[in-house]
Amino acid sequence: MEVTLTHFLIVSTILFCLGIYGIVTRKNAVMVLMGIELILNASNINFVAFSRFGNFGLQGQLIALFVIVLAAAEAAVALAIVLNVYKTFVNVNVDEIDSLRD
Amino acid sequence: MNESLLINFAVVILFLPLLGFIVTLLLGKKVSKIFIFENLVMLIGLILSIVLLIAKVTTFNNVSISSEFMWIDMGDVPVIGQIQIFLGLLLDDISALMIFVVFLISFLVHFFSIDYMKGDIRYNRYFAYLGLFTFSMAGIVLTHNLLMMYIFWELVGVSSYLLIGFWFEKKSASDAGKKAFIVNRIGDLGFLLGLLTLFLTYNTFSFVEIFTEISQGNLPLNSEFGLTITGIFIFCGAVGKSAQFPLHVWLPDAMEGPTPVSALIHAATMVAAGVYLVVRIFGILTADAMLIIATIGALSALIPATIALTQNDIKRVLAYSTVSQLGYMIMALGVGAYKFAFFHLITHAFFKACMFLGSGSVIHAMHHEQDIQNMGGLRKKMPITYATFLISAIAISGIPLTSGFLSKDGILAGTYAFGTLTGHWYFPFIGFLVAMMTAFYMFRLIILTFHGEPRNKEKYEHAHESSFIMVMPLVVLSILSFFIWYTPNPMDPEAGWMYSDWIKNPELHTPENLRFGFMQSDVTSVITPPGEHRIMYSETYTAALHHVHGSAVFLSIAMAVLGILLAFVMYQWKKISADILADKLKPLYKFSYNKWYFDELYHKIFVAGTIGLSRLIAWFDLKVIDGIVDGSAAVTKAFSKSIGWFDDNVIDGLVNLTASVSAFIGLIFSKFQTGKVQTYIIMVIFSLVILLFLFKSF
Amino acid sequence: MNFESLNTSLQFLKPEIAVSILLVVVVLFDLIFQNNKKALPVISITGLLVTGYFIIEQFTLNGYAFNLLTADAFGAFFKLIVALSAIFVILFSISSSEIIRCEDRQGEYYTLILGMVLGMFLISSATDLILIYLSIELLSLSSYILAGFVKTVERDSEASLKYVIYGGVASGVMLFGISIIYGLTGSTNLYTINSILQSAQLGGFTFIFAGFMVLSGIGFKISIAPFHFWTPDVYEGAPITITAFLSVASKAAGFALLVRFIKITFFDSMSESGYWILLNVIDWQSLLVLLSILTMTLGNFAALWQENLKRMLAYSSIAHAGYLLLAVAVLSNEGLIAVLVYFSIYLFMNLGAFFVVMLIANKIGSEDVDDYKGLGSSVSFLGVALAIFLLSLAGLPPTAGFIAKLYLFIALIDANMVTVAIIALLNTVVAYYYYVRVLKNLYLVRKEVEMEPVGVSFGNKIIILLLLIPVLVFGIYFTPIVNLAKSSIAFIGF
Amino acid sequence: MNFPILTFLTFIPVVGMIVILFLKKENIKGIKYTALIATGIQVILAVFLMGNYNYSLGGINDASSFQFVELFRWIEIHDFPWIGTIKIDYFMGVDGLSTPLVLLTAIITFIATLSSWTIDKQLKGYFALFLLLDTGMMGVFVSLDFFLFFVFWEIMLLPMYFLIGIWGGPRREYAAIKFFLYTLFGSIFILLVMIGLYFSTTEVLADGSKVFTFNILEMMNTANYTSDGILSPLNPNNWRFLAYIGLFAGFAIKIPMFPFHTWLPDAHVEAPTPISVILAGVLLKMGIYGILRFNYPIFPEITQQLAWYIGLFGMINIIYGALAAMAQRDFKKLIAYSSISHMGYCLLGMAALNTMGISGAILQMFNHGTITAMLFLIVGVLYDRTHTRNLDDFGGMATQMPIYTGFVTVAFFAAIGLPGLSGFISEIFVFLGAFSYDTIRIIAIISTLGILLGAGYMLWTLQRVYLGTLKEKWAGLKDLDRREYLMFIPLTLIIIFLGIYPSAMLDVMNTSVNTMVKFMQDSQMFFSSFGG
Amino acid sequence: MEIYDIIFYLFAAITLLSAFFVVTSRNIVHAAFYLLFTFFGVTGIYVLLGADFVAIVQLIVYVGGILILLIFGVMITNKITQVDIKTGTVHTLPAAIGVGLFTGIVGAVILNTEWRIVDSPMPVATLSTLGEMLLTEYVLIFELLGILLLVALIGAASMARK
Repeated sequence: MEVTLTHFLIVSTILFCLGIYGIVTRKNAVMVLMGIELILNASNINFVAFSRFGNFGLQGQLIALFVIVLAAAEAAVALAIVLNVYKTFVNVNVDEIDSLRD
Repeated sequence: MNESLLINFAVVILFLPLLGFIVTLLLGKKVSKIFIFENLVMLIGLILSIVLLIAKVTTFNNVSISSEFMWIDMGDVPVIGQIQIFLGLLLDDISALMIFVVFLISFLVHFFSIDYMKGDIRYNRYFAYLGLFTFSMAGIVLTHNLLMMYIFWELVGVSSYLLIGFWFEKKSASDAGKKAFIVNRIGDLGFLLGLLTLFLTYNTFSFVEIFTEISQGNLPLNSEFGLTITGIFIFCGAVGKSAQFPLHVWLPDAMEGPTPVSALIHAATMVAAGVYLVVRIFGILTADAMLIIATIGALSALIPATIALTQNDIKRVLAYSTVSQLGYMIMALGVGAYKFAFFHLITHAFFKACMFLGSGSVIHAMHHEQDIQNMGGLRKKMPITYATFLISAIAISGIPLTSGFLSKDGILAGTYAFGTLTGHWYFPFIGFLVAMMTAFYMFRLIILTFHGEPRNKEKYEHAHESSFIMVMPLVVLSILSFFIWYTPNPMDPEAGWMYSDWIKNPELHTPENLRFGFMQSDVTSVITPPGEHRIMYSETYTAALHHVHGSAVFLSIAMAVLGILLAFVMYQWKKISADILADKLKPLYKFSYNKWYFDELYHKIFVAGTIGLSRLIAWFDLKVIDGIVDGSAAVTKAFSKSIGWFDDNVIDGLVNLTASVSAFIGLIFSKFQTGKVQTYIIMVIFSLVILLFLFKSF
Repeated sequence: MNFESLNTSLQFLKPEIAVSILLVVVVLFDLIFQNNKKALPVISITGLLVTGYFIIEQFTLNGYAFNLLTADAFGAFFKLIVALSAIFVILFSISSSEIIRCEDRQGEYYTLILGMVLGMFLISSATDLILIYLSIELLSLSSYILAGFVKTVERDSEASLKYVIYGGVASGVMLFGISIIYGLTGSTNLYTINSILQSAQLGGFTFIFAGFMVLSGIGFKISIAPFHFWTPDVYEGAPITITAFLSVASKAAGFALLVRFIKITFFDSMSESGYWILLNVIDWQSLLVLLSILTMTLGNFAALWQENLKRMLAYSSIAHAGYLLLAVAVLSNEGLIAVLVYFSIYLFMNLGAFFVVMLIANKIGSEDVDDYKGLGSSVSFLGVALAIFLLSLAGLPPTAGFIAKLYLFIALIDANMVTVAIIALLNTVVAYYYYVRVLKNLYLVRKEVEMEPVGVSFGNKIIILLLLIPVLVFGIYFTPIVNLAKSSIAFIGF
Repeated sequence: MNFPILTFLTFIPVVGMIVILFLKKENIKGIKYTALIATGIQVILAVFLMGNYNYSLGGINDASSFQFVELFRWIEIHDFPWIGTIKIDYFMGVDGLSTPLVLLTAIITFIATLSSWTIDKQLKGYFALFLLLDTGMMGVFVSLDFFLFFVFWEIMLLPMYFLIGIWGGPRREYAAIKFFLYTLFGSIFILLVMIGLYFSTTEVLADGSKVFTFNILEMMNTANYTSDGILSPLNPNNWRFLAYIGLFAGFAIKIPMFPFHTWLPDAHVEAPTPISVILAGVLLKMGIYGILRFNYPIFPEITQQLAWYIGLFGMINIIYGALAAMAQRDFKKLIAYSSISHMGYCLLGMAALNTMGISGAILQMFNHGTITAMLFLIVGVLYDRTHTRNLDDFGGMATQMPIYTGFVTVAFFAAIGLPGLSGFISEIFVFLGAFSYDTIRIIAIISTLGILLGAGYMLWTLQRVYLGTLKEKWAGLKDLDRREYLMFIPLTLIIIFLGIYPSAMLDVMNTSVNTMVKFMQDSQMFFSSFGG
Repeated sequence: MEIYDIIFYLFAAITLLSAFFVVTSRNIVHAAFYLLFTFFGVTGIYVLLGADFVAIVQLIVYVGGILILLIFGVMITNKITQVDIKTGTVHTLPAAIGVGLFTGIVGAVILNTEWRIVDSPMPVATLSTLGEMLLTEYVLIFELLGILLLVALIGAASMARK
């Protein structure tokens, strides 16, 4: 079967959904962050794939670059926050940090 | 003396008592002798009313004088046009006569009270109230329109409320005042409705204008039924004020008031207002309405009379007697014996006031003892009181030579004639029966009070004849109970000036087809001067009246004598033991003694019913209405944050449904807020799915 | 791209540039004068005032910059809101005990606030999806940190963790949506997308799907249901100054974006009676009405149960987002005016409420509604001010809040959306309950022990008055704000 | 008239409020007298207004026959998208409908101020809110622009909430919030209809352009309806009927009309005496006033349609209120329910749609205002001395406080409609009116029961509290003092004066009422062309 | 282009399988290493799509930067002495349903859309073009990213430091 755009899209879709699944189910905050990275990667695949197959020029790639940069920044910030949570709560289990609620 | 002066006299007469009231009320605290002013005012009023009466019956005989001013101007009302409400006075024969009666008795009662009320803590207040009452009564008498009649009607109710409940520290007194006012109001509702009906049709309250319209054929609500019902409605007012069945219950209770008040209000004037009202509207009554009026009157004559037979309270006996006599008058009006009814109103006023004042004198002497079983033998101690009381009793029993005979006999003859003409025989039957009962219980009263041996020695010892101030009115009133004031012929009132000249048949405005056959307008008649459309009784009626007159006289005297004899037999000579008789007829006796259980019945049905309903409504208000609202506004309760909130309020289900729903919404919304961020994300995913599903079709 | 076009583009970017420079200046100042923390807010405010000048300039300056961004009155209006609220928030921060406690990190604090401001500026005028995404991220990253700024406190850390996770997912989803739109149209520029949409019937459900994903990113920012879940938790946890800033500025920028996104991307033509006829791609009106009713109902009803005032105000801000969304849902310029009027009033009243809550919390150390019991007489001035702000939030005449709601309802009824209007009105009644509940606790409940009066410094009084006077004056004489709003709905290109 | 008397009338209390806010908390005398002076000036202005009132001008729908008119553009925004110019006028004026109520408001507020002398805590706040409330009330009665009206309408809400909530009795919070939510609930409907009407009517400006308008008078002019406005009869799918119901409900809550009445007993029971006086004396009138000012002339065709129901609710109010009053043990609650009953007469009179009925309703408003104010003062006087309101606790007060009881008697008898006192005239007019309108004749007949029931519970109360023997524990009570005389005497004089000479008030409103009835009848023609 | 396809499937498999383990593995450190493979797989896919520069950046930034950062995060937030650093999973069922549904929708959308596919030559060297775009058309974003990084730096530092 010839690899077409759809294949790439399927890969990205699965990656995206796995990412969300990870975010929702993992207890550990760092693992949740990993899930977010998966989502961003999935979108990136989309951008690059679209720009490749749709002949949209290199804009897609550029966007992917931006997103990578942003992902890095976000990861840094998020990790700093996780560390801070660890300092105050002594664990980073997302589901246990629920003192703010109704 | 001209007409405008006369009407000015009327105005002065009307407002004098008001002046007395205001001055006495305001200065009552400061000036202890201010009651003298009130008495003086009444005296002036009396003199003026005498002047007025004389002027009226001499110079201005047959002339109606009225004067009015615009009270309210509604402006140019759409559709109807100008609506203006006038107030004013009307001075005709009956009002002139009536105002004199009112002022005479009022003055005498004022005078009597000077001694009777001595030592009361609210002495001056009492006179002020008497003044207010007299003012109101004068208003009723002198008014030329129905609205003003209604206004003073209510004012009379209030002053009577104040006077009955004068000794308000006694619960029974304040109860009685309240009862009187409320029972009166029931009748007033009818009056009000009649008023409304008439105004609706004619946009005026004035008697004259309304009568004119009706005689031109414009009937209220444009139907014959409307005219009948209007008459009955207005009559309702009379039922209340004149204590007619079924609203008679207030009058006996009203005896809680000071006795002079009973004399003034509950014997002579206020209760007579009802009769006066019917007299005023007599011209527009239809045959149907009259029949109802007669029936009510008959019942009111009969029932209280039976009750009076067994009562032991001196004032209550008089009270029931009053109701009974008023029933007579009403019945008389109902059967068309207009003149006799009004005549009886006047004669009754005198002798009944005399009896009340006499009983006051007795009560005063006995230190507020009212039970006749504790009296007896007072004849010796209080000769003048006894004499006057006796004269009045004879008068009320209808023994010849008294005024009572003249008027009562006329009424009986009227019912008799009515019976012969229309076949309604129960009116004369009741009339004669009641005549006998009246004589019986009156003499029972006299015998038990004045004759025989004193049954309460101690009180008897202290009893003494009253002072001049109290005796004088008795004497005056008893003198007025003789025939001579009314007619030269003691057997025939028609021979007298009062009956023939002063009281005249009214104009009749009811359409021909709605009248009794024997009552006709004399438009075609040549006997009366032209322009006066007074009632002309048909030949048959006159004939019937003449026909029955002899037998009526005989019967009525026989009945009276029979009653008196019976009283003597039972109580004086004790041939028949009253106790044994009572025992034998126990059910009847009890029925009568307990006043036919009217009070109990009314209390059960109306008072308890109303209060029960009101409790129900209050409950409903508190629980249901409030509940529903609390619920739907919801929030009010939402702050009771407990979840077991539902249980607390299950009592009223209706409430909770709405309440819980809206409080629940909030609760559910906040339940979503678990504090777990991953749950949030799952929920977002789900809601995105749902949203996509909802909008996929687009 | 030549220098000249670069130059033209830059002149449309003056406010953004000013803020960027300010940001750098603050960083540098903090580095160099480490001990002079007091000067930081002064510098920031001065800088923001200068920025404000450029913003006002922009009201009359229209143009595209780099094809990524549009300078127009509409954007300028929201930038003004953002700048104003930033100034107020900085003023608040000076006396916030939470912020004072972190004295050594004040430099970061102001830098991050300016970072947020820059992000919001860009959001308000961005017309390119990628710029939109990135500026949202800039805003988010700064606010993640700020939400947990007082890091030693548990609720702060928790708030920032939740915020970052939730935000990360939301922006990830949005990015995925953007990628699909890119795949469908080959462009990320809204104008280009619009022209493509106009010319060809595109992708049906795919576009809806992508649109929803983008919407979820925007919805996260303006906290409309069902993307609101973070709001109460973060608002409660974050320092109150930041909560205030998020609830006003961030929401304003988000709405600017939403309106721009909808109007530019899906615009077809303008009907004669003044309504936007949108392309037949997504049924925006039903969607927005649905979401807004959900949002306001949820916000109002959930607020009924709140004990923490900050949390209650969080729900109240959700409810307000609902009202605002309803005004957007009218899809007319009239509705847009309602949005703008609403925001310009919301700015004052919401900030005011938060500020007073902050000042009281500074003194009594609590934001619990129950702790307000019987406080009325001891916080006389603050109490009255809070009362007015809350009632204005509730929409009681003659406060400005009423005018805000009035214009909303005018727009709704003119659009014949009476049923929706009634639902919204019933919602406002519910809202009264929880606002008034605070006042009830303040004044109606009598307290056993008499509190000593809580004084307010002169400076803070001035700040409160600065917020209070507009709330009262605009309630009675609202011509200026309506005129401003009217002149600010001009979109470039339409 | 150049002197803007209505503005002064309305805003003098605000001036007073500002002065009070600048006074020190401790300056009790200053605060009290400032309030008294402010309300006193109001009374003087109101009397002046009455004195200069031209009886022959109708008002209602004709701007030129309103008096003391003040009109200037308050808000004017040009080039609003698709709407064009938005304008809101500061439009005040009085006609026969509002003049009696203006006077009433001034008098009642003044007396309530006197009655407030016994308030002892947080005086400053109290009088500030009190005066604000005053402004709101006055504003409601003189506004002729719907928007302005609404603003005043809402201004009253909050001071009232606080006045009940802070200075009230034990359950004040509940009562206050209940009052607040009820009224608010009502006002949202008013708001909706206001906006709806705004979009349905246009006004022609001087330059010939047509703009939407909040001007009430322009709303009444059938020529001003737009073709597609939501509440325009020209629009076949209009919402007029619903709008009428909504508006009516909004006002009915204030009346309060069954079944929206339950806030009233609670509010009254908990409110301090002066606030009860204001509440009963003025606030309740706004409901009726609103219906007469808005529902009647703006929706004449629906009014005609629904007159029977209005009458029916009037009847329910009368009888229901009376019965509920009868069951009360709390003196104040009893009076509160009696208010409900009395306001029922207003509804009944209005339902008659004729001059007598509507005049009766307005007069009843005025009379009820004075009478009930007095009744609440009566309760207040007793409560001040005994600190209880339980009817069973009293008895024989007449012996201990005879002068007081004298005033009580006047007030009670006025309340049960005794001729010679003002209550009678209005009741009789209401009945005359209602009876004349055949649609509601039966209702009128049943409603007369209210007279009877009214006498029942009033006299029963009189008996329970004032008659009978004095309880020992009350032996030390003092009769009225000078300040209390000052509260009672003017009210008593008004009650008696209007009982004897009702024309003093009727003449003021006659022309207006006639104009209104005529206007409503005339516009039937217009509306009947749309098939009802 | 057989080989192209095979390579694609290989990378896709690596990406997805390792991603699957990332989200399911109980051992955090393991998960982190699986993530390495995922990133690597994505890099491969970029290469296949002719995005050479992006691939390299992906490798450097993700593998060299982000991943290391995450592993540090793992280490710091767990006691070092703990031999196997494990983590549980929560609400897997609702998550599975929700994400499953969502996947279904996304999948359906992806599969049912007619994407614009234009035959175009594989871009050869993208670097210079990208660079030019970055400094002309997208200079604003470039600058923005600069500030973003600065802010993130300051923020992260302020968060993380003592």
